[in-house]
Amino acid sequence: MVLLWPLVVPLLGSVVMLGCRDPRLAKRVALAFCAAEAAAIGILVWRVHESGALEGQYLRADGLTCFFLVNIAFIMVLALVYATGYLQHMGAGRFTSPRWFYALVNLFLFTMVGVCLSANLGVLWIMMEATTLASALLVGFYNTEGAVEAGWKYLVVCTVGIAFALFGTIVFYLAAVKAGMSHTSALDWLALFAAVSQKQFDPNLVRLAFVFVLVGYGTKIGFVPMHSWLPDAHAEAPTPVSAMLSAILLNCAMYALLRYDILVSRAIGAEFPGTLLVFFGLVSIVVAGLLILVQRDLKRMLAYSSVEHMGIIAIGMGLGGALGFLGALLHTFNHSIAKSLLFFGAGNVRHNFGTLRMDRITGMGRSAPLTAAALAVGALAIVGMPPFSLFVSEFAILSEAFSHSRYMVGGVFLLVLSIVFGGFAYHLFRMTCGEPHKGLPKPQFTRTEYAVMFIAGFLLLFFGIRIPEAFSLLLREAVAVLQ
Amino acid sequence: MTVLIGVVQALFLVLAAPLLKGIVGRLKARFQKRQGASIWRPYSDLLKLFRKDDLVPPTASWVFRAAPRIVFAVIVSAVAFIPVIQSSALVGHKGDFILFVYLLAIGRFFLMLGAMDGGSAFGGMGASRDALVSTLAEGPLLLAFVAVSIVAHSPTISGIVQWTLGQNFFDISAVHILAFTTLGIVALAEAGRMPVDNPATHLELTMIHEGMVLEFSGPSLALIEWANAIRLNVLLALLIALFAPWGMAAEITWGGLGLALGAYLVKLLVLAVFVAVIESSVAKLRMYLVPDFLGVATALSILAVIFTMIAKR
Amino acid sequence: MTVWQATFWTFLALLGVAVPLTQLGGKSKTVRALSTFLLLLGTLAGLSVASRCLWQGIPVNIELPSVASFPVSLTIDRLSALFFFLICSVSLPVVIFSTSYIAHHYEAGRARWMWALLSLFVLSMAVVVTSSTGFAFLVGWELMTLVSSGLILIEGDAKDRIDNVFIYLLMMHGGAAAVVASFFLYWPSAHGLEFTSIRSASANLSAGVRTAIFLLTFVGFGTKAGIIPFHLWLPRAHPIAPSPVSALMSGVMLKTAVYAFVRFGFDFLGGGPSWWGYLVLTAGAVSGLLGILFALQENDLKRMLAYSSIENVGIIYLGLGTALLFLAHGSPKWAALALVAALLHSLNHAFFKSLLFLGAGAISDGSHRLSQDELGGLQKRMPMTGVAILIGCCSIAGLPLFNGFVGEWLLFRSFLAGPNLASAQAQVVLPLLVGVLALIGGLSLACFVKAYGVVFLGRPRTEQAENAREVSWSMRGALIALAAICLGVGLFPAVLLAPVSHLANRLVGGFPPTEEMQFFAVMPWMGAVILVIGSLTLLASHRKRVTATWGCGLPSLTSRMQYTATTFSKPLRMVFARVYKADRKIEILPEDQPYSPESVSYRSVRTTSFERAFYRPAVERVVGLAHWLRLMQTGNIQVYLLYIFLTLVALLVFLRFQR
Amino acid sequence: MEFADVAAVKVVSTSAVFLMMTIVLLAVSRRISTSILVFGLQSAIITAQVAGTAYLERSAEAWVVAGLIFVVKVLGIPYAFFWLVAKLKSRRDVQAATTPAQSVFIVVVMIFVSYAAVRSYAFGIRVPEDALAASVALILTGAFLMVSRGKALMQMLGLLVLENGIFLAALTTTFGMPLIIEMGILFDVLIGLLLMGIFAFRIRDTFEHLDVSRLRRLRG
Repeated sequence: MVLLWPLVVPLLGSVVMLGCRDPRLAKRVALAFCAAEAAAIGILVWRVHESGALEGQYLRADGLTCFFLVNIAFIMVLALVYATGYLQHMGAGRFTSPRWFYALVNLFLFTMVGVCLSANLGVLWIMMEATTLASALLVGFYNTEGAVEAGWKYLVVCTVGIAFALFGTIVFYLAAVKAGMSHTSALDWLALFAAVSQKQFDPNLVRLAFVFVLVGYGTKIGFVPMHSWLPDAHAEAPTPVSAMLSAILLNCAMYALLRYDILVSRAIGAEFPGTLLVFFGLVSIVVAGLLILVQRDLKRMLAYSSVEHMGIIAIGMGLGGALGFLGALLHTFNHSIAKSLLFFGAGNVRHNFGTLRMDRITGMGRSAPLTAAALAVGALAIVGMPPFSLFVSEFAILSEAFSHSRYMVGGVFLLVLSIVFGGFAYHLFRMTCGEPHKGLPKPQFTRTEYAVMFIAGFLLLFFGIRIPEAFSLLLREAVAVLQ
Repeated sequence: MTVLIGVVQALFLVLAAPLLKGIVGRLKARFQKRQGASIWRPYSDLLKLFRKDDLVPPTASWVFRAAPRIVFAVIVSAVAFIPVIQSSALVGHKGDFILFVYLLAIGRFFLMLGAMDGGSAFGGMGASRDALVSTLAEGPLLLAFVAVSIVAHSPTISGIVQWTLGQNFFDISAVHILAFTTLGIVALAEAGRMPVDNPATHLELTMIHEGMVLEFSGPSLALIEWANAIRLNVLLALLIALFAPWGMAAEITWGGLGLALGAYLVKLLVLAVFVAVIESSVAKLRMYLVPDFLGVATALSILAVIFTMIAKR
Repeated sequence: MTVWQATFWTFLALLGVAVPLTQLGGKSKTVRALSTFLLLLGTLAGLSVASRCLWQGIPVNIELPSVASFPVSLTIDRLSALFFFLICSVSLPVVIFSTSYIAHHYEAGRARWMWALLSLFVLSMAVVVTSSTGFAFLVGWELMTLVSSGLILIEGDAKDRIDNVFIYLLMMHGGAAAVVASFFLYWPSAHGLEFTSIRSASANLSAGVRTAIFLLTFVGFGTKAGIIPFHLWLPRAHPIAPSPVSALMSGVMLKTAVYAFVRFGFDFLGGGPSWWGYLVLTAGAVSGLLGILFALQENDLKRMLAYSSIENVGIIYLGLGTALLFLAHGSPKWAALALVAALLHSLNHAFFKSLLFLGAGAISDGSHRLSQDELGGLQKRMPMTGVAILIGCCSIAGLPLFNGFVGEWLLFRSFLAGPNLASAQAQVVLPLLVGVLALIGGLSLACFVKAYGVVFLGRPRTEQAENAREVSWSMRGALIALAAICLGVGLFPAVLLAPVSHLANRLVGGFPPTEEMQFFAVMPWMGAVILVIGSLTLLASHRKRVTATWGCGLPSLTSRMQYTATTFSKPLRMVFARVYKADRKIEILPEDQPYSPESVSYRSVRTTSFERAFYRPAVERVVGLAHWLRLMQTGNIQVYLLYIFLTLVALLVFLRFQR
Repeated sequence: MEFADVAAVKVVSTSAVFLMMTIVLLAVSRRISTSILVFGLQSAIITAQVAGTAYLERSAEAWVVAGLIFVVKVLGIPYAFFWLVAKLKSRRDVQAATTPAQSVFIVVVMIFVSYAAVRSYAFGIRVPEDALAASVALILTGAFLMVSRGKALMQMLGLLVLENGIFLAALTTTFGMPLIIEMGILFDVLIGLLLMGIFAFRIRDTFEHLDVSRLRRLRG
């Protein structure tokens, strides 16, 4: 039952929300459901912490699940609270009214929580595909040219990718069956987890399966060269949705891939999946890092930086080891906080300046100081400057890389970090400094928006200075699952 | 006793400086078929200047009057490094040649400042030109010292002198010849003599040192002139001490000291003649040929240092 | 917890927490006055603990809560103590100077940030030099860059300023990347980044790794230290900072790089093959010569000072290189001498360079001008400032009796020790470096004669200079204090020699030869003699009369007839024309009548050849590649799908070769 | 053994050939309606195969799956497509980037490739080689259609073909996955198509055309 609540609440929410036509009511209800969901997740995490992993037939929760659920909860609260303020700037159209927004967001949340909770590789795949379907309408929410185009690309590219993941799932299922597991249990994660270390899996099939799953879920994670949908979707979606996409959706895809990574590395050794993960991570950070330099649209730049950070996480996961996993997980969390802060800032920028073209924006420091400050803090954090938390996680990943004398990996990593730093510094300076344009509206943002941004910034700083005991416990349990 | 003699030779270098200037002037006049002034003339000039009063430009600050005094004080204290009739000087063993050279630099520093405080065009011009010459002269000067000191295994002037005294005149190495030539050239440049600078001109095109002192008058001018004379004297004494110290009193006896003094005077006279010959036979170099002139010195000094290594083999 | 740990904690707490909070939080004047006082108090605390560790050599160690299994601890051993001492003793006068400087130049809001960041800046530098784990070091290292650039941005956000800050940040980050790598190269053998484990691991590293670490530190810390060719940011960033900040950046921040380089090169690696020494020597010689040559041509006071910082860092590197060379040839006592020279010069440069930068601040405060050609005759208008700056100029020109000479003298002596070495090229190279150092000295003398003479002597060139006013007492106090330090150290260097030679002993295992030190005994006597004779000559000149300067018969001279800074350095500019590669621009207005011009303006533009040869092409390459990648993102969904399929195919092929 | 068994075995063993034919037909068809019909045919063949397998395996689950596929892929989806085509009133042709001849050539090459690719695995896991090859060929064809056909509807169709291939692979290798999973997958496919339909309308409304290869506003 505890396992079910986090799924039931948002599902219920999405249905109920459709009923609330009055925007103010919708806002309240949305917040209520948000709180309820947070509570449900909290209870679940607590139970898992109390009495080990919870097992159901199709649902289960262990340390790793809890970590990603907590991540989802954080971002959900931030994004929804921000959205309550954000939607006030938004006119109501046919589908573009707050109730639709909240309903779809709740559906989206449902699918992502489902991904984390699924105990069955098949269910995992279904939920993964469902995230695409649930978020596609959100991406196309504004129904402008860009939004429609981005929505279509997102839908098609991700569906194709996910289809390959399905093939991979089947191949893995085949391998399990060939290894002598029963048809019913051959997709069940717990059974598989037990089996991989005892039974003899055909390595060729397992490799084949992993390759397909990597391409499939990698499309969703946004590994280069499957990343092509990502900048469009992030740039065109409403800001809270962009934040959710890059801050939790990508993490969920990474979670799905991790589940396979665990099984595969137990079945045929960690070397093969590790190599592939590190390779795609490197390609992603190099390409994304370079592309960040030449972006013109603020949100696109942020999207590419998401690609870069997914690459970093992949490197950490691929390297493995205590520090590698710890760094990667920590980085997942830190990146989602920082990235949502940046997206919120971008949302303010669009309202204030009416554009996201960075070369058209100057003097933000004077005309909208708080937004500029938020962007500055977020940027400093995202490029891995101390005392912000991403410095710590990147430090951990780097130390893992060098401790195995993977000098090439570490070197490329450092180089890319410098390039990205250059890109962010260049664009941010040009936006924040100088004389502001004449005739700009005074920024009129609600307290909630600033409050959210302040909280995010504070979290970044706080986790950079010291990691609270409860959180490090969560981390340790998650790492224990990975190792 | 040695200290006393040290004081004596220091005083000698200070007090005899105008005389040297006079002698050189007289010799020059002779070479130019002129009668020439008396060799005591510089003293009377100094007295006359000291009796006048200090003219200070309205724009000038305290630096203007301080500069000549500092210049004089510095050169006088630099005298304490130079052995004349005995191998040890007042600070001969306590200060090395680097300190000596940089003491001279203090003087130049303040002379330039004083010149620029005048507020006229000439001061700055002279200062700027002097900056050029002294900057380029610094390197070869030190390198020549380095070469000699490496050979003598001692960084102090007195130490070098004592080592040289131990040597026979004829087994002096190539290092010494190179170093001597370098120091000779640098000495001419540092003392502001031909062919680098013409002490007897006030032509705007040519003057360096005269340009700097143009604004000074009365006691200030006297001090500067005197300091300049001392500098020439000191440099010549340095050449003698480093490269031809033979005859210096090994132990303190009246005879020995007298002999040493005689020998010294003879050598000094030879050098004076040498300077006079150059001054009256060589034309002054154009401003922008001076670097080449000093470049020769630099090259020689570098050769000297390299030879020290070869000589070891 | 001992009393000294408590003192150190006080320093950290006051500068890190109390001052920023009181500044940013406190609205009332009294609160902010209090926080300034707290800043002074904290600096004093730091100074006390630093001097204690420096002179008694007893390390102080404190542990901070570790971050995600990365320990954070600060340890003040002798090496750290020296630089911690440097930081505090320079920041003290800087803070005093700032009290009125900030009040004059910024309105309340900016002043708050100014103070907060200033205190954080000092703190971060202290963390860098005292941290004893790699994590803490890197945090401090990055913070130092960030805070300093923040301090630069407080001054304003004009386009060119932003570009300069950007270049600063970018190069710093590149350097930091190298530093990070050099630390992490230790990880496989040290299993962590605690300095103790690093030190013990260094012994059994492979030669290749040692070389890699050395080169990385050379580049990484060289970028921070501003040695050529990594100096691009320095003349851009230092001049545009507020004067107290430039004083800290030039005087102190560069030294943190020197500290780190010594920490790695000597403490961790303990020297290496002789080519390390030659590399560092070359860098030092090039930086010294080019730095001072460029400084000579700069008319903007602060830019000139920035370039001269490059020169002085070059001198310091000459010392370090010599030490490495001696170490490589196994004569630790001479290495110790060279090291002492380098460390002392770092200390002295901190003093006189901060004095001069503060002086520049005072000049701009008194006359609102910073270009030498717009100043002149300030000595009569700002007498105290003038004297202080004069002392600063004497020190930086390396004149005896002033502290600039101490380090250079020791350096000369260590060069002279070259012939004691076995290797032939060392026997020649080191003595020849005497010539190089002499040339550097001569040039810097010319440079600062020009600076002081043009700015403070002669006639004022503009009416701003005409109406210049002496600055407030706190500024004067700071300047005089620093000047006193310069003179004091110059006359009695023995005070610092003792602890620093102990430090050198710990680093290279040998004391510098004592006979080298005794020369300093003569200094006070020299000073006394010069003083006595100088004052005697004053008696000789009885009457003083003020009369107009002789103007070749002209009725009156104007300030335009004086030599300007540009003309003063003209001869040297012509001699070294090769180096400058200056391209002249002569503009005649109006252009249609070149023979009867109304105005003819002449200027010579310089861009450093490193920039043209290396940096710009590199940046262009990277951006070009990025643009190419941008084209790959065609926007056509079918191409995107194709990418995915091709990736899949490629992976399947890879799979075939896997087995 | 009785006739039904023989028939079932025949169906299962020969369906691969028919699938190859549908592939070629898809390649040459110029008009959407034809393509849709071919797809329906393809789904029908697969249904037959499932049914055959179900009969041989005597498994109720498989029968259910067969029924589902028949309802959804043979009847539902083609009908929906025709409805879409009528509703969207778009041009009829598929807007192919390749001529039919080229398409056929490419498809044939793909079939060969898939045989080559499958062989090594097929021995390993003892499954009918040509069925597996057919499934891979279907996947490749789907990909090919999506890449080469500009029309939005054709991309949807390509996706469906690809899905068919995957389903066939699952069927041939493991006699299908657990029922609930199959149903979930089908459900997702349906929702996906629904959404794509919605977007097709939106594209038509905003761009006045359905050629997705001309949607190139977002790039770089």
